[in-house]
Amino acid sequence: MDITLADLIPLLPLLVTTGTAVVAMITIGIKRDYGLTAVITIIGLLFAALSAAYLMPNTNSQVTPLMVVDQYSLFFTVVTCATAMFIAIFSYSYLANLDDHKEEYYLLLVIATIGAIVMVSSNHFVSTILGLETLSMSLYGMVAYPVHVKKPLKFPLEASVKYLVLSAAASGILLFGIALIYAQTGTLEFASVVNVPNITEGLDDGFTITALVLVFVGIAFKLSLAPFHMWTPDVYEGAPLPATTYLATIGKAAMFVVLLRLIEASEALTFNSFILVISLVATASILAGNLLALFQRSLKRVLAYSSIAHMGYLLIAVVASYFVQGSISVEAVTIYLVAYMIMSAGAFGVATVASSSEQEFDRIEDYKGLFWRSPWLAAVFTAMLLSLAGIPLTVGFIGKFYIFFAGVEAALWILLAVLIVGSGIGLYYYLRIVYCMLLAVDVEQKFDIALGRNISSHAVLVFLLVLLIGFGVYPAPLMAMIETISTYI
Amino acid sequence: MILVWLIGVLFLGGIIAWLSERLNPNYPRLIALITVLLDLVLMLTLLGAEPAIGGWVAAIDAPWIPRFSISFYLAADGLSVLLLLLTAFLGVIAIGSAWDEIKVRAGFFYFNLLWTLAGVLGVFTALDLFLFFFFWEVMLIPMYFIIAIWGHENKNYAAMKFFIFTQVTGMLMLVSILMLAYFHYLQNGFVSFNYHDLLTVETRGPLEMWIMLGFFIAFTTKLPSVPFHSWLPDAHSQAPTAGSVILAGILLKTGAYGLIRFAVPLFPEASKSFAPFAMTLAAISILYCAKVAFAQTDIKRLIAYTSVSHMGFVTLGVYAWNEQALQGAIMTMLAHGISAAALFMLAGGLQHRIHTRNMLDMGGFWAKVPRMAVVVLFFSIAALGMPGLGNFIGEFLALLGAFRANIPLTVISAFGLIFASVYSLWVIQKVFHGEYTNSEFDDSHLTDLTHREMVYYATMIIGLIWMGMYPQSFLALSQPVLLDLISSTEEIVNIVVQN
Amino acid sequence: MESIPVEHGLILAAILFSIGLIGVLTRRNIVFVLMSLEIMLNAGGLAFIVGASRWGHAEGQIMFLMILTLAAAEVAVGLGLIIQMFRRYKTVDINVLSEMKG
Amino acid sequence: MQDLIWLLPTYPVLGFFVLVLTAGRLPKNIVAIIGAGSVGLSFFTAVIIATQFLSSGENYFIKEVWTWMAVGNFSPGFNFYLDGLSLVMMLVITGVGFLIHLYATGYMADDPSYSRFFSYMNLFVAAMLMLVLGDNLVVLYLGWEGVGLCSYLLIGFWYINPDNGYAARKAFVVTRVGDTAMALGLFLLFTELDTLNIQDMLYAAESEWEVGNDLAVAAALLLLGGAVGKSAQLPLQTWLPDAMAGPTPISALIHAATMVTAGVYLIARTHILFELAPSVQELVGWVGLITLLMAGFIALTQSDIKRILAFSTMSQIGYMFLALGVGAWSAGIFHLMTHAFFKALLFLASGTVILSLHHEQNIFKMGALRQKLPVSFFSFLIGSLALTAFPYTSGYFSKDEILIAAHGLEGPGIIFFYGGVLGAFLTGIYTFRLFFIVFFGDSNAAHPPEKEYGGWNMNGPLILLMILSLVGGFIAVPLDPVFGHHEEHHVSGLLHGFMIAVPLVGIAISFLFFYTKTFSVEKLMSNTFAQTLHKFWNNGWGFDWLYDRFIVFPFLWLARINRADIVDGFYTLIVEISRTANVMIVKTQTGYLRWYALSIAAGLLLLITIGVLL
Repeated sequence: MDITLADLIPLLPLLVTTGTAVVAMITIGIKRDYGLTAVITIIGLLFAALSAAYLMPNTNSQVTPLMVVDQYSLFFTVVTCATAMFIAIFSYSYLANLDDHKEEYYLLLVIATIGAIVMVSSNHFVSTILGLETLSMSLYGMVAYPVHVKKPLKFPLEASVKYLVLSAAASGILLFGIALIYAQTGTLEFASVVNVPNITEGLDDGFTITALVLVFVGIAFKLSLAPFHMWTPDVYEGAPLPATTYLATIGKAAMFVVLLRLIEASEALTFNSFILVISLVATASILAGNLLALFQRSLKRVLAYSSIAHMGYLLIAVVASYFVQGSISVEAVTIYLVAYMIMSAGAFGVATVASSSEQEFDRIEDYKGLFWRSPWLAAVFTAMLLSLAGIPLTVGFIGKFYIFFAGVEAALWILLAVLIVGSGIGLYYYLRIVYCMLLAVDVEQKFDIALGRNISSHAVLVFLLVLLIGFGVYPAPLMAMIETISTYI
Repeated sequence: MILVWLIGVLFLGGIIAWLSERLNPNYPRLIALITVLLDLVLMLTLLGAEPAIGGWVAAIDAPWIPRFSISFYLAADGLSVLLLLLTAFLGVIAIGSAWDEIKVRAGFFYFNLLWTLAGVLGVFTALDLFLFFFFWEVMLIPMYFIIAIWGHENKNYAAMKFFIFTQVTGMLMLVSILMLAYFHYLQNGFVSFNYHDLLTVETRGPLEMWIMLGFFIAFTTKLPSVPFHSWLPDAHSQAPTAGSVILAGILLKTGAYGLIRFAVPLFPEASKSFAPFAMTLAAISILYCAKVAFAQTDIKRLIAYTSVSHMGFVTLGVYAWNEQALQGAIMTMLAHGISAAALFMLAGGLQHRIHTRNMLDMGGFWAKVPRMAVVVLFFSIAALGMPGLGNFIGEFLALLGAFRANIPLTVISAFGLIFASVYSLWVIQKVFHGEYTNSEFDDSHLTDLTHREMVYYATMIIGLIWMGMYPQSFLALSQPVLLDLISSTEEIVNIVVQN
Repeated sequence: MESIPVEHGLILAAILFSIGLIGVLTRRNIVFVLMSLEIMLNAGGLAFIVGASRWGHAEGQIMFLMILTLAAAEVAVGLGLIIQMFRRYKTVDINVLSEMKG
Repeated sequence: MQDLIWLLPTYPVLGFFVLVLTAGRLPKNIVAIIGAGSVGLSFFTAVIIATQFLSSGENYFIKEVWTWMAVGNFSPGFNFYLDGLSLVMMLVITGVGFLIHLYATGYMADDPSYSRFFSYMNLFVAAMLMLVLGDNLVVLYLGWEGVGLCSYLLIGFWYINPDNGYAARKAFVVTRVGDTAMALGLFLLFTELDTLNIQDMLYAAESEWEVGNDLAVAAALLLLGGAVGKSAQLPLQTWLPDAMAGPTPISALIHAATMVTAGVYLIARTHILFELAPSVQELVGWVGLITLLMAGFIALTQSDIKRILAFSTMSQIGYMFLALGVGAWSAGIFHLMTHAFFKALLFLASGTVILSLHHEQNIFKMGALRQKLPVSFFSFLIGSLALTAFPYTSGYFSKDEILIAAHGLEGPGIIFFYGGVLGAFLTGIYTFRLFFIVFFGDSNAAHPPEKEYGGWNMNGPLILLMILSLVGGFIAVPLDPVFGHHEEHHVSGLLHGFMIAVPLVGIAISFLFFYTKTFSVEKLMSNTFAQTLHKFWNNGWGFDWLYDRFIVFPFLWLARINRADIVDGFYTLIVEISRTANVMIVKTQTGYLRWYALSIAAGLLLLITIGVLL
């Protein structure tokens, strides 16, 4: 089949992003200019997001077997590009004083975004792998980016190596699993794996399940689900904050969209044992994540652990999707992903605004008395943390509400119990941070948040806060949109 | 519409109070006071309002989240109005108690105070269970801040404990609410969180018990009742005075309100079969916590435990579920709201003056602060159920009604009256009787109640005497509501009995 | 013509895969670790070939080519990092990279 | 004019509020006028109302003021019910109350918190009036608890001394036990009879329950519980002696004349209920008998002048219970009235003695006060004679009626009779033991009095009470309409003579022991048995010891061991569990890449096995 011009229109966001990468590269080639590169990136991503948003209402086409550009994928394209843009903005002030070539960082960021876009709109293993690897490759780079600055930080290197090795291993597992599925079904598209035609003896259900588990493990690693989560805190801690943010938001969301599409398409949940596997992983993630975070003193690691738990919560909705009629669980996943992206972007954002490539403020004590030093920043941070804890008035609660609802409809009592216990534990470490910010101010100002230095970052924070509270108090529009797009899964 | 105003005014007032701090550190408390008084005035208009069908004096129902047909549905009937008035009244009192005590970051303090009150008003008026849960959680956060910022030596622990207890049990309730909504979906084809819709949901069998328990645990944690009470002593002893006043006076009542409005009417038969256990818990709370209270040396902890003990009468009354018992429960809520608030203010006042809560260091204060002594004496004997004061009406009616429902448990609970006298008089003895010695603390600030303080206490004293001598003016408000509730639940139970 | 049964090919691939995985687990020299990763990836590739031969598609083979490029890319980045690591620690023992924990 | 009956409690209440709100800022004489005056006014009103009521010839009169609360069919009102019984009580309370107030204006003259004292006193009178005038049991309960409260406040009036505080709390808590029983009785009555209005309730009881009905028995028992608590009868009698810690006028008013007789009033008021439960009524008799003997024996051994009087009060109330037990309702109330006179007299007189001796209460530190304190002497003489039922004193008539009625009852009646006689014998001994030791012999006073304490305001009441104690027996109480007219029992002249003689013998004995010293107490006390007995009686038959061991100490122990609230421990445990879980799981984050890889591989294998095998 050949690609017509008409097919290119749905790919507009992807093309715009790619274009941005090219343009950025050329400008760098012509003249190194940090500001310019940043601006190009940001504008490019903005256009990508806008174009996606523009296409969204009336686009639903399968562009080549590899990519499906429906409202769902476009929605996540918007979310991805927007988040990437925000991260780019955060990065600007963060990297400003890096004594090394700063421009390529934005290249990596854009390319990673390309990968993410491909992933969210892939319903074919090839595109999945392409997107995933594009994403991962550039993330290796982003994680290791400040690796050879004059004042060497050892951590980026360690983080990057760990991430690279383990992630490559995971890709290997994923690929092997895909290969088995392919051998079983004879197609690389996301297709049903149950009662496949002309099954040969030996390649029975057990074989299929093995294949599915392999694929699932590969994905679970990227989502840092227990017991494949151990890399997460180290990589989060070692990576520069913007990279961490990227990893925590887009990296997770894109992967989860793939998982969702795959599970829905492959009807994998018809195997009870597979449901059991997912439930176990969910339980393990929720408990492990929350317990690990309890007394953690590094902010990044806390958020890393909490992300493990949150991915566990999401899996509950995935499991539920098999039992409930209607798209409630898909909506649950979607809205929770959006909520999660908003709040973790916000939480990391605050840290990013406070920190810079020379010195990151990662210890929770660094934020002692923030409420009285910088009420605004503290307010944002608190809102984000409460949202992560799932307290009303925030979008985080709406997400949790959906997951509860899906769980109840599917009657997954045990998983719900785990969810409650987990959230209960979770409250402790989120409040620990909040309380730390409430403490009386120490004499010397730990760090200054010069509003002037990064007004744009603050603007982003405002925007995120508005989204957080807005969708928390009046979620109807968001829900309506997600209800419609979820029908495409 | 007025209900929206009631809540909105508080939210706005809170924000204004916060901002006004920049202009002048004394503005916040003024603004807060004005706001709450304004609310109180608005409420008084509710008293005049002509009740509509079902006895709702005011209601507003606006679509909010169509996806789950969740609506912004507030409504108030006699029961709600009583509690609204209590809330506003104690709100004023609380602001008064904080007037001099809160010096640092007053703006943020009054912001939290007003938002807590707003949340409570929401809880007392929300008739959409999602909205109810929403407010239920919303009122916790500012309370958390109040304890965590302006609390005493062990505030972090206390605030954390308070928050986690109420949150976790709150999630249980959320699950129950969702199950109800889902049942409604199965039976009527659409999800609904509307109170009246959910009343019609038929949840039979063991599941009903489980759903009911979700509500029960959430409410009895807030109430609180044994065995979910242990957050309360810490929260109370650590919270600033105003915080304790709000907690003891109002927040605990939301639990009781929840039992009356939701837990029992939504699950009549489950509650019927569960009543013996609930009443047993109540009896245990009454006696056990009275005993523990007697053992305390920290005066605020002591009062906190007595609160648990007194709220036991509420649980007892609610699950006896007849008119006398329910009226008793409500009167107890109101009267205890005032008396406990007053006692916490007095304890806070003492702590403010001598910087200790340890009763072992006190003694012979009568000679030093006679006015305070008399006031404490009054509220103590009110708390131990002296006829002629509000608490007596409540506890007497509660027991009277409970006696019809379950004689043995009522008899056991009645011993609470004896225990109450034991610990109340013990406090008087320890703190005010005996020879005055100030060896343990510096008494340079141990001055008698100021005139402003006397005004607060006077109003509360009058309130209690009014409740005690002419409770009719309160009973009349709640009576129609209770009669409706009772009759409707009985109908359902009878239908079940027939099938 | 008589073709090799699918299972055999897959078993072979599985064995290769296991070897690779074990390699990753056991070797401390990071270079060897990278090589083991290669083996894992190639095992996947082999499995694809087998699948392709079963269905007589080209897709599997395309997939294999893609895996090759992918592996190359991985190694490229990996080696870059190894160089950095060797500069800093003067060793290729992977256990030196264990400063972040807890 | 009868409609103004609500004024009776109103005056003292107003007095109370005025005194409280002025908080001791008024000069003492104003306080005295308000305090005593308010009660005087009610007495005045009471007298007018009484005359009108008696002249009207009505059997009862109801004044409805307002409905207290109306919850379903439960609607007690603040209504006043006046009949012969409440009339007598009302007059006794206001009359004797007024005299005691008057006396107190002198007695408390140099106390710093003068107005606090009178505010409490006024509140007490008001509460007591509500108790006797209320037409339903809830209002009665209001008064009942109110007097208890005032008793608490006044016993602990001198709060500086912790012992007084302890005594006050003991009094309150012990009576509260009884009150709780009574409250339960109220619940039972309402649940069964759907009303707590006394007359309706009694009527319903009569019509619904046949004699001996279990519910009737239960209800009567519960009410009896309340009665024994308030009236310091077995087994809740232990608080009364300690209650003497209060100022002496209090002992006279609350712990002799009025409050402690509330139990008698309650039973008399609900006598129909007790008639429906004969077993309980007999029990009342037994309680009375045992208490009066026990208290008598204890009184023999006491050395504190007020404690002796306290125990004699206990035993006199025992007589009243005995009367109720044998169904001689009016006799019981009659004795209540006379007792109010002479016991108030004795207490007030002892008050004068104590003050004159600078707060000396031990009778062995007194003696030879005959000339020094003439008024007290005569008061004591007359009071003691009345107390020992010396012929034609007030006590004589009332006690006579009781004993004769007891004799008339078949079954236990005869025991009651001889028990009562024995009690009278003891009364003779201990009363005059006190009398002789205090007023005769030679003075053992640390600092003997120069002159008798008190002016007209203290002596006036004494004199009036002397007269009442003498002639009070001739007052005809209008109780027949209330209790129905009982046929007069008669006993043979011989027996009657015996009844009269026994107390006199008692007097004679104490005369020989303590006046002429013909017999010596020392000799009597020489043997160990007598000493142990003495010790045993002196400690009130060891009841306090018993209650401490089996109720108080266990409670304190329980409270102490669980100060930290074990329930909280459970939650602490949860915290500890998650803490350890955290410590353990954090160990897995070793930071070693190969370990991480291993975890992935292991997880992979695990999941595959689970997936394939399950």
